[in-house]
Amino acid sequence: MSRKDWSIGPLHTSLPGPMHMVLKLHGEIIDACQVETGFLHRGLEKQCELHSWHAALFYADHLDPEGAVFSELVLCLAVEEIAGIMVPERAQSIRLVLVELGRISSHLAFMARMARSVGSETIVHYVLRDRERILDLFELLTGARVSLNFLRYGGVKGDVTDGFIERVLDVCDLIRFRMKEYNDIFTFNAIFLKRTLGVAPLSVELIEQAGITGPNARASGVREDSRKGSPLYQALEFDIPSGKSEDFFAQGWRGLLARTSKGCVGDVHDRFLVRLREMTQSIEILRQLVAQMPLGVYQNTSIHIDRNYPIPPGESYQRMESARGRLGCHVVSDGQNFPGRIQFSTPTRASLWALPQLVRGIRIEDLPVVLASLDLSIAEADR
Amino acid sequence: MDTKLVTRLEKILRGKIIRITAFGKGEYPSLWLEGTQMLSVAEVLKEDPLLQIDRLENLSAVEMQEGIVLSHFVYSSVTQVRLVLRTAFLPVSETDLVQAPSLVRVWSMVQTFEDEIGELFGVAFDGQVPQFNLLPEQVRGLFPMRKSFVFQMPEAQFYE
Amino acid sequence: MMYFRRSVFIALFWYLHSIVKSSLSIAGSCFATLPYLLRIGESRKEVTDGYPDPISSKTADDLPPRSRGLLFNDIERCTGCGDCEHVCPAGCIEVASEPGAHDSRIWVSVFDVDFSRCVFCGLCVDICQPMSLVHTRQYEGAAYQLEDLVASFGRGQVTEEQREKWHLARQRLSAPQEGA
Amino acid sequence: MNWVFLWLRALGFSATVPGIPLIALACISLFVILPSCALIAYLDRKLSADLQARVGPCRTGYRGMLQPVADCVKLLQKNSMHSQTLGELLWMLLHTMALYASLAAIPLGSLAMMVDTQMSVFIPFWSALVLALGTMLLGLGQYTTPGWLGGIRTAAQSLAGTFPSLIGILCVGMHAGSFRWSALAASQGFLHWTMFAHPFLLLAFVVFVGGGLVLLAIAPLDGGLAMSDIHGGVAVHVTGRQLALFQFGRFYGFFIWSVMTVVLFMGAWRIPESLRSWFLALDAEVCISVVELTWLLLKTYVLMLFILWIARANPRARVDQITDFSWGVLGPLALVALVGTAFWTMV
Repeated sequence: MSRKDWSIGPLHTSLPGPMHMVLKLHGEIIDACQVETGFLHRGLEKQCELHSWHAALFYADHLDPEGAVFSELVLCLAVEEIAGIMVPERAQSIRLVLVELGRISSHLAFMARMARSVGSETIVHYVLRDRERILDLFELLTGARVSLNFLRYGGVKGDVTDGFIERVLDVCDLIRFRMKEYNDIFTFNAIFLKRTLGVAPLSVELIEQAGITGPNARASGVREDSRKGSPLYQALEFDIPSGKSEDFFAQGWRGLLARTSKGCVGDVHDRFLVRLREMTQSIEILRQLVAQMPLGVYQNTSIHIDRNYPIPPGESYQRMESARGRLGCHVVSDGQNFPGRIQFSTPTRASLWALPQLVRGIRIEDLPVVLASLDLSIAEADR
Repeated sequence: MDTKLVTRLEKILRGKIIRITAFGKGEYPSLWLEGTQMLSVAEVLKEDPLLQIDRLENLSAVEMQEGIVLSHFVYSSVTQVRLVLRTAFLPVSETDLVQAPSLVRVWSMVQTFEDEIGELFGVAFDGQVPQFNLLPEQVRGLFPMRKSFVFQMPEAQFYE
Repeated sequence: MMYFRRSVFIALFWYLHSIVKSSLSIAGSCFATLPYLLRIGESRKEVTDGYPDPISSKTADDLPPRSRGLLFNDIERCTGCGDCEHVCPAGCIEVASEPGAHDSRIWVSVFDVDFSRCVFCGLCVDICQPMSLVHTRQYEGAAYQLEDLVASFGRGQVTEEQREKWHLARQRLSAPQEGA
Repeated sequence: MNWVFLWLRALGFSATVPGIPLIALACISLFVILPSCALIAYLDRKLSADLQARVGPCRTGYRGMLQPVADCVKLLQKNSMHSQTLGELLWMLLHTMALYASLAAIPLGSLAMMVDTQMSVFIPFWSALVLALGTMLLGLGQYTTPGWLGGIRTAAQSLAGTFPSLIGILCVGMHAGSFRWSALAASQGFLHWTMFAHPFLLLAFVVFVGGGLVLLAIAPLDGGLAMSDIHGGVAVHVTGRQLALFQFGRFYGFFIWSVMTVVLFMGAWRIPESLRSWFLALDAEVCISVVELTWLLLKTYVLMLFILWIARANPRARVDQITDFSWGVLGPLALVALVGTAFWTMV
């Protein structure tokens, strides 16, 4: 059999971002693969150290293009813990509304990439059309669609207008209705099942070895979500979705026939299902948040943006559950008006490290599907 | 910082650590260690039946007065205990590497953190020279994240 | 023999079952997209927004009030303090000011915003006390030359003798207090 | 080629104008193949636009009608970046041979058919095979890994597709008694399609269409030439005019296969007898050929658009799944259909 080496360069239609892979092919089966990233290293953390504390917030915003809210929130939590800033109730629930909307928009972007890798263009357009509704919400509240830059230390930049609350409820119903449509067209489609069941299962040992967190880990049955422990989510009840290891059935009459061949736990279809279920969870959380939105000040008025606004010396490490996994931020401040050190520990790094072991033995045509299913964000891994 | 955990740590790590302080606002303890003791302390923490620290959450490097401080944020998935191991290494000069022990044998997920810190801070873990894939050519070897590296915003060239 | 026959029929049944199931699922997906073909219901209309179309495309005032478009600086109210220049992460604002005809008047000679580097984060607008720097909702900022991307709101350099005149005026204003 | 004489006589030429076959070939390709290629390209884009909640081409001409022309001109004005390698010259020769060799044997109506031999059903079948051979040579001739993978996949897929579609043709031949186009058409009426003659022929229809999709790697089963994973497979380095030839070759295969399906299964160009006799009474044979041609092309377009609709709504299968589907599912079904038709015609 002919053995070929093939290097898929940084710019390739099926890659989720600029990463360079050298594949050792044995016919169509991939024997080994070597991943090299670093094309999107922008020196984010060094830039944070050069500018004022508020400019650092802006840089945190650009850590991950799709999930801008998560890195902003984790930096705000860390700095608020150092400086002992009290965040009013209303600001916290506004932040959580933004986080859950960001999670739904990131999962919709994941579904678009997944559908494109499998070749179903129709679903790509449906999913991106529904994601537009969420980006419109972001623009209405914060003024920008992607890099929101809306969180400030001690609260939020602006208040929630009441028109926003109704729009959030409308978007929740719209997404709920649309997901039933996605299930009919795509999720339990025979060809999609054939392409994804039993492909590249992520074993629990590999998860522990690589430190993978988030939906990729939950799809393989590792029930661990850092939202459960965090104080922000105390008042909300939601459960942690996991792959099809438990009851798995397809709705409607096709469900009776869809005794799908049970692909193993943690395969590509599981990772897809987990994110679908997380979207429903996020919608429930949004509904609870919007229902009990407390009144009051949206920002701790004692803090105002000033060019020499010092943070007392100290350090802190905060973590929260972003759409891709556990995002941690270690902030060190030595008392000046610019940060001493801001370091982000991002979830994509672990998936990238586990990629060579995951990809061994799959067919070359399944490579884009596996890459899309891991929801890699190279901007987040390279920083 | 619950005292039971601190006494347990002092008992099993007799003499190997310099001091135990609260990390940040004091949720969990941070252990200041000698560079040479890192590996043995890590193994002890991992095998200890009561603690079973088997996961590493984050390894971050900060350049403070004591030099480059490596802080390993470790936790146990079994007993939900969280710890921070702190070690400091003084860089001799601006452009040569700092030697530090690598903990890949104890916590395998540390590998990616070590590669990146090796490249940005110039720390050679277990003597391996960092292979550069993050940095562009002209900055390799200058270790940009160190305080000594002064960064100038490149002038915006207006092309004719 | 019996064992062999039974397993063949089971295998045949599951073979036909998988054929029927997958063809039904494929047909199901097709008919699930049928409403889009026949445009049934409001939620299945096309959503393309023909941008340069004069009728259907969004203009500046369709955007929500807080959207952060190109910057505009009202030079009358601007005090030339340079806060925005300092806080800007992209370092794209350049301010130069001189003392004007009398102490309270400041002549902001240069106020350039380089939109080739600006990222519309809104920090400069938040930090501006006199509220002279605001976000307009204009978003069409394309230009052919890199220099055209620099929007300058300054009043322009002051000629040498103009500066001399102001200098004398200031002295005259401050001198009589000492004289009287 | 009697229809050519009709037209010549209608235009007042004498019957013995030299080079008549060339004129006929040019007419067929210019007035039938190219317009249907443009029409299907436009309808496909508009249909998938409706399907995907977007507007589709609307800038070129009224509601984007001139979009196929725009595409064609765009491609034709570009030349390929690198000089033609030997492999590509061979491929272009094979491709044009496949395109124009079987032009004479396309069944376009009772009078508009140029060649109607005993084995005329197998001539377009042969051109589909040569198309697949050409694509494989194009892929292998590029000496790049995506080209190599694409070439091997096209070969595997076309082999897998020939077996069931060949048996599908045999079923119809057995039912109609001969492989001549006119005999096949004669065995069907305006509403009496062989597809509904008996269930085994319906099975043969499904197998024939499925085998054709696999053989020519048409939209729903184009795993071999998929754009996403190996960046277009064989067509990685094909740009400009060659890409136009490549795309036209793929459309030509799809069009030929649909015309064959309509003629074999879906009541080829048979128009109702009353209409036919009314035209004969008026001695307007040209009108008969025109109406038959439009009815045949109408059914072909509907079949093609139905296939494209399935392609747009479903994801794309992998090549090994396509070949398993072809060998594992279409093959046995084809044999069942063959045996069934044999017994049915015997009874």
